[in-house]
Amino acid sequence: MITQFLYGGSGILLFLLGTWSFIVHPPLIRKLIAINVMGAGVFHTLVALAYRGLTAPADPVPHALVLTGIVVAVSATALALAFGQRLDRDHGSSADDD
Amino acid sequence: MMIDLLALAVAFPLLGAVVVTATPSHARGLGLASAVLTTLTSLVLSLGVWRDGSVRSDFGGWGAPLGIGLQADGLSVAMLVMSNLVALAVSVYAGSYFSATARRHFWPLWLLLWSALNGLFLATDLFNLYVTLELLGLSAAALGALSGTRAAVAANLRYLLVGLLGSMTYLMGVALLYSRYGMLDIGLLAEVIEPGLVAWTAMALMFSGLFLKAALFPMHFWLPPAHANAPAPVSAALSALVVKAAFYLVLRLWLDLFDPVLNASVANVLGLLGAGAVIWGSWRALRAERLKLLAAYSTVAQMGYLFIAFPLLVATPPGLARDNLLAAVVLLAMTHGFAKAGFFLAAGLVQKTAGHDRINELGGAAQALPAATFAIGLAGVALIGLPPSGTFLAKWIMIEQAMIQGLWWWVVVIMLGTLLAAAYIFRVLGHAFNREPTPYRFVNDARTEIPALLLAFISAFVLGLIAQPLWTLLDQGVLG
Amino acid sequence: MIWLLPLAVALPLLLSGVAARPAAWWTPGLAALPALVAAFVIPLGEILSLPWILLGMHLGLDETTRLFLFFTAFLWAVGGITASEALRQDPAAGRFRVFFLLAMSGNLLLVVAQDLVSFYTGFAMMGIASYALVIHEGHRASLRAGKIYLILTLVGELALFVALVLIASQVGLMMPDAADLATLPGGVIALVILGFGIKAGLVPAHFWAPLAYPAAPIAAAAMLSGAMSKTALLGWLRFLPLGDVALPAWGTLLIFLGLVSMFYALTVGLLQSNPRVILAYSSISKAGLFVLVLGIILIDPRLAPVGTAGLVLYATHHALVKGGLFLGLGLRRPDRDPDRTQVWVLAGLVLLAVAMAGGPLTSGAIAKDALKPLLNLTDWGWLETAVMIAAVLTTLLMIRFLFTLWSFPLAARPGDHDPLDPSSTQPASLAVWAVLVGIVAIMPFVFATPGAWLTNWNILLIAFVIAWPLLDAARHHRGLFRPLQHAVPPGDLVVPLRALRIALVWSGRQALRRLARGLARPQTRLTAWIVQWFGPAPADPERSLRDWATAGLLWLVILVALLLALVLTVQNP
Amino acid sequence: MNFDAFLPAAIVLSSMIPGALIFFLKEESHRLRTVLNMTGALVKLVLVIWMIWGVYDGHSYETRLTLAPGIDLVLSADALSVLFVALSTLLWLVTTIYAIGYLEDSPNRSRFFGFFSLCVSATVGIALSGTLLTFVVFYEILTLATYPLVAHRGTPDAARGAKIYLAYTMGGGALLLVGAIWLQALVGPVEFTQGGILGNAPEEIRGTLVIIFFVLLGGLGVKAALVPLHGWLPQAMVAPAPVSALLHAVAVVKAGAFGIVRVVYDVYGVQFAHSNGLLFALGIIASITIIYGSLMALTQDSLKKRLAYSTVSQVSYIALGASIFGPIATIGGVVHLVHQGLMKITLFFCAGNYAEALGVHKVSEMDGVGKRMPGTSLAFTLGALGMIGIPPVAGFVSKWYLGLGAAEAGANWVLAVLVASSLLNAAYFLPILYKTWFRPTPTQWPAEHPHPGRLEIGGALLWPPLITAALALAAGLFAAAPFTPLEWASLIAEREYGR
Repeated sequence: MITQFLYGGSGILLFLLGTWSFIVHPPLIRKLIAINVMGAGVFHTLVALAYRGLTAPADPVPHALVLTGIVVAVSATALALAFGQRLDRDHGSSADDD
Repeated sequence: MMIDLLALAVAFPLLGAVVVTATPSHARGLGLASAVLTTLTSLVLSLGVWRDGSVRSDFGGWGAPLGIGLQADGLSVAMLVMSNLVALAVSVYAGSYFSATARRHFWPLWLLLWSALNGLFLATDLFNLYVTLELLGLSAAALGALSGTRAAVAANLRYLLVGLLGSMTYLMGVALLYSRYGMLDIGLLAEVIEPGLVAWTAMALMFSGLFLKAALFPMHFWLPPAHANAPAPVSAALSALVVKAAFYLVLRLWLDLFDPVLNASVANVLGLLGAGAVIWGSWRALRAERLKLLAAYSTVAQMGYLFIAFPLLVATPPGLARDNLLAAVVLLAMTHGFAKAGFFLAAGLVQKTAGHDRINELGGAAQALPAATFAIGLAGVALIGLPPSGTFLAKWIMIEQAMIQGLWWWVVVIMLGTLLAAAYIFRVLGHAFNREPTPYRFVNDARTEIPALLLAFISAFVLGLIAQPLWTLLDQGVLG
Repeated sequence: MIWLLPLAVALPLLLSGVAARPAAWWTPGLAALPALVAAFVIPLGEILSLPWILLGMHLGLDETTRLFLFFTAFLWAVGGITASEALRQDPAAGRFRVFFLLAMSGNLLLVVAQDLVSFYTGFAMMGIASYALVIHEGHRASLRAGKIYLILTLVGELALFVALVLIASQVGLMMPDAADLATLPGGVIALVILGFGIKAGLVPAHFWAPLAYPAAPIAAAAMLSGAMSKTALLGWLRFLPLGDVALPAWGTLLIFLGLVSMFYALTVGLLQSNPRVILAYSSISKAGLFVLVLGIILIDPRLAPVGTAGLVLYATHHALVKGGLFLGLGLRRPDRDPDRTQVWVLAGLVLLAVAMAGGPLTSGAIAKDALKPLLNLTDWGWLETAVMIAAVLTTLLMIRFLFTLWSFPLAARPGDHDPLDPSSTQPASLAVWAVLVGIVAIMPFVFATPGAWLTNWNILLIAFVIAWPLLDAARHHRGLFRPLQHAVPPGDLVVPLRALRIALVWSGRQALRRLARGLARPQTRLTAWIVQWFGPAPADPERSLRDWATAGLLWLVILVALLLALVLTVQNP
Repeated sequence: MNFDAFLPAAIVLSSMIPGALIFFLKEESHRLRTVLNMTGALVKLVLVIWMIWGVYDGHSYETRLTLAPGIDLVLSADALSVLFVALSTLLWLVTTIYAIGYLEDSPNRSRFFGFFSLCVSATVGIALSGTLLTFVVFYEILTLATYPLVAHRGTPDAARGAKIYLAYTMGGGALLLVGAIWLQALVGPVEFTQGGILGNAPEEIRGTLVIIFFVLLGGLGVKAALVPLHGWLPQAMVAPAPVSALLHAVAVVKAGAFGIVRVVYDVYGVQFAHSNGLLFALGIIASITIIYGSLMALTQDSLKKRLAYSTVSQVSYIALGASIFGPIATIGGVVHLVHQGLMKITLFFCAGNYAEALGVHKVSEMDGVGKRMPGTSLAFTLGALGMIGIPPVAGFVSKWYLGLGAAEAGANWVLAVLVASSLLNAAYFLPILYKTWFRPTPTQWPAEHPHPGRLEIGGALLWPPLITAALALAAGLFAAAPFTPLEWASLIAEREYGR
């Protein structure tokens, strides 16, 4: 049980950390990483929710969710990186200088 | 039969996207074909719901209580019809708008977005909603950057990041709810949910994530550059549909899920933000230098009106008045969808002809394109909320409710926004009256001008005068 | 037969539509004929209703208006023939004919009208159309006269409008009788006196007349002084509560007004050298006489039947004589081309002048006789004396008039265009004028018993006794009266009024301008504000909002606010 | 399908459909456009005559479109609406002919005539509105349809004038909207009912109702050009002459005045308005407007501006009539709605003719125009005399009834207002007439466009003012005949006062 809480709690912590980092750090790459950290936090929490004790099989639903979520997060990251690259190629800097 | 339709409404565009990606040389024809098919499917589906009530279908063996299913009720169908008609018009318009190379990228992304949109309106469980939301955001950002200019890419990168932040927050909220109740289907959750820290936190997380996506003031900062720099048909879809999807979700959760949890204070927070959006967005639109920027800020303002409805909804006791109010909100969202899409499409034509969209120098282009200018005018009527547009009817009902409830400050905000809207719309239209040579004919390029004109016409004349079916439709699901 | 009445009114109106064409030069001469016939053949007391016209038109004749219709139609016929003939060479004659006919139609309408609205319509049409007659010649003097005439006419018409509205609100749209009028507030009486007083030329609203009569073409002047100014008397007879109640206050006021008018006009008239101006002042003094008599009737209502009849007779006499005098003036030709007709013209003028002075065996004598019973008010013994003095002065004025026939140049302003071509002969005009003089001459024998023929012969004698030495002196010492000649300019009161008017207009305009400017200021400011809205955009104020840190912080604040809103309110329901 | 239920809608659509079609016409399809215009105008005329007959017989016509539960768009015909409909239809027909002649060979005619038709549809809609909501709807559409007409010329002046026009009317529209909704929130859907619907409103909401009255008055007063909301009107003079004519005689100012009459009689009810002092306040505002407009007209040299301020003054006669308690003043006010329309449209047609044929825009340039353009000047003279109130032109009848009504109500100060206004009217119109007829013709006009042919100007420009002037004369001369504006106004007053 404690493990579950630890796991879930650290997930939430990760989420908050990611949020903080996303907001305060301007460079694109750091924001991307922050987003992924947030995602990892959510997924951690979900995975922790799936735990039903050692005997019972884990709840499959959160697992499915996490898998889908990871796919989505990866594609989003890819798209963001592509954008960053475009900006970089145009201007030689990926900084968000709007 | 109905089951198939629900799936088909999502599957057709998805399938189309795949096919179009595979055969880029026939992108336009195939894309248009799937657009027509999708729209037809949605219309038939809507007709069914209008006549026989809401339908639901479950997929992949995950029936209730886990629930991965699709459901069409009045509210979702209303949004579905609006979205699909707008999307169809945008498709026709885009068919001749884009160059051959841009077409290759446009159609797959566009159909993907459409599929996500239909999925979002029809999904019944929180996680599917997350997936469609995310998919919507991704495809929208990619489409927005299609023009490839630096400004567009930068703006859409920001949009993408904001969208990600929003969906992550939303997902966290979903996770919290699942942790407490172990289910995801909205209908089932609504039966068990009760006020408490978990529900509250989940609600705060989910709503604030959606606010980001709905560009609610002051989280609208990403919207004007992203919408203003996208290609015209994309701007139309973004402004008319994508932000509307986020609002739809807020409304849906508000009505169907969090009803036992929420209270007047939350509604007031929403209303306050909405009021800020109305005033600030209108004001910024008034001072905008470029036509599309003006339209984008106008979207910010119009989203504000939708959120002002929440405090009114909470204050109104259930009954005919509340039903009217709810219908008014939906009508407002629909009208804005048509109007803003028409506006953007027409603005795109003007921009193409003039080579720029600086409002103060638009005279000649406006004069040369009577149909486009007319579309802007008609859409403007709906944006301002002048009769006989749907906006007028909706505002009338909202103001009346506000008066009855004694919440006159919302009336002040709405009227102020209306006047500001009149000012910024007529600031544009004023340039159409100049001493340039008279255009030869009214319509110059039917394939782009007619969709714009039709959308604007529907927003200004059809929705307000023939609003009765909406009430019938909403009786199938949302209205008490 | 009664249908002659609408025809009499409509014919000049319809003819005015075509009168502008040169080929229609004859229209003014014929237009009044149905009216003239109507005056003789229409049975009294019958009323023709034309419910569709105006607010329901009612036409008819009674004892009073039959005579009025007679002399009005007759004068217009004579004047019309004169005008047709005299103005044939005038390039602007078409315009003159149109307005002449309009004024004629209005005048006839108001005489035969039996309801208030028709009466007012005729009165207004007549007044406005006459403006064009006054300024016809287009000189500075006639323009000035026309302007003053028009302003006063409008004031008069509006006063009458209010009076009629007040009357109508009490007694309905038909002509009221004295009993109806007796209950009206005093304001109505004041408005009626003012409204018609301007038309009659009652002092102090008289000053348009000495300006307009010399300025207008002869035929127009004859109509103004002969026919139109009598409408005022008709109005008073109709709208003052005569014979029902005694209103001593109003009566005294009217008597006072009448005396002032008579003596003021006669005195100023004697100092004039233009025969037309002299005739104008004579008319003003007669208006004074009318008002005086009306005042007497108001004091003693029992006198009403006698007084009304006397006034009507007097009006008939005065209209014909005054019209004849003016028209005769128009027939005068320069002495350098003596001709037999001129002798007859002079003779006619002398006859008319004597009649005007009330000489024995003239219409003047019987008219005075008809009014005599009224002047014997017990309390007002001196009144008869005052009227007698006025009669002497009138006679002197007529002598002065005859004198100026020789002394005053025919073309009033040397070098001016004179519409009456001095060399042309006007046989038709001369003929109808002769008829007019003839009617005046036989009037005493038709309308009165021989006892009245010699009334006031003594007054004529007194006047001659006074005049003879004066004339003699003037003949021997030509410069004797010259200082008096220009002592009072025609239109007397106009001079001080002009200064007042200029001052008023100037200050009014200043005030208006200031008002406009004051009111325009907030509007300009508002406009400027609006224009500024539409102006160029300022620097982007959203830059800082787009900054990630700010935006993120705001977002967090809202998230927390949502949460707090939920937590706090639920715990304190 | 029941035709009675369709007739009001048909009357509105008979100009709206041709208008919508005209937008799509090519610029040079002149003939087709004319055919569409005239067909619409004539069809409307026939329908309106039909309706007049029916309403006189006591028929009721009502088109009802339910927008939402409890929110109906209602077009219906009563005596008052028929009066206004007939006026707009007739004058639209005349103005269309005039506009076709006036805009010959000028640019953007399809746009112009399209909006022109919409403008009339909106006016007719206002006239036929059976509920306050419907009224608001058409009131706003009117704003929309007239804005392009004011801005039509496209000059910077026109743009400025149109902006100011829009700012005023939008503000007014917003006030009206708020007032209407407020009222509806308080008492439920507001249907125009003879005698008013607030007669037995509970005592405790009377104060609010009074406030709402002034909110509504503020909204309507903008279009009716009540001082101090009149500022747009002289600015809107930049529009082409037929537009000014229509704006001043029929469409915009009349819509406002008509609305005031509606609100006073058919919403509040004259009894209620009287007993709560609303009538008196309205009367004061109207009187100030009458005097102020006349004073301002005196100071204008531009002919059209002088006419514009004259409109400010004259339209308030309608409000004045509504503000005096009693059927006779009501007749005066309502009949002036028609009479002022006929006279003012004549004056604007004539002003347009002077500008078109001679380039004469200013009063100071009008010396001797009567000789050069006798027909136009004759019409102008009749219109001006009517405005002053000289019988037998129609304006006199209005003034007579206003005066009589005031006298019956014991409001003698109104008589003073009428007299002052008439004097001022004379002061600014008679000098024009004097110049027109009695001044010598100058050797050269500012910008003469000689017209080939026998007439002084094209027939399409000459006949409309002559016709309207003749109608104005006839309306006065035969005021008491059946089916005249006066008789119809009496019918209205009879029904409003329930006798």
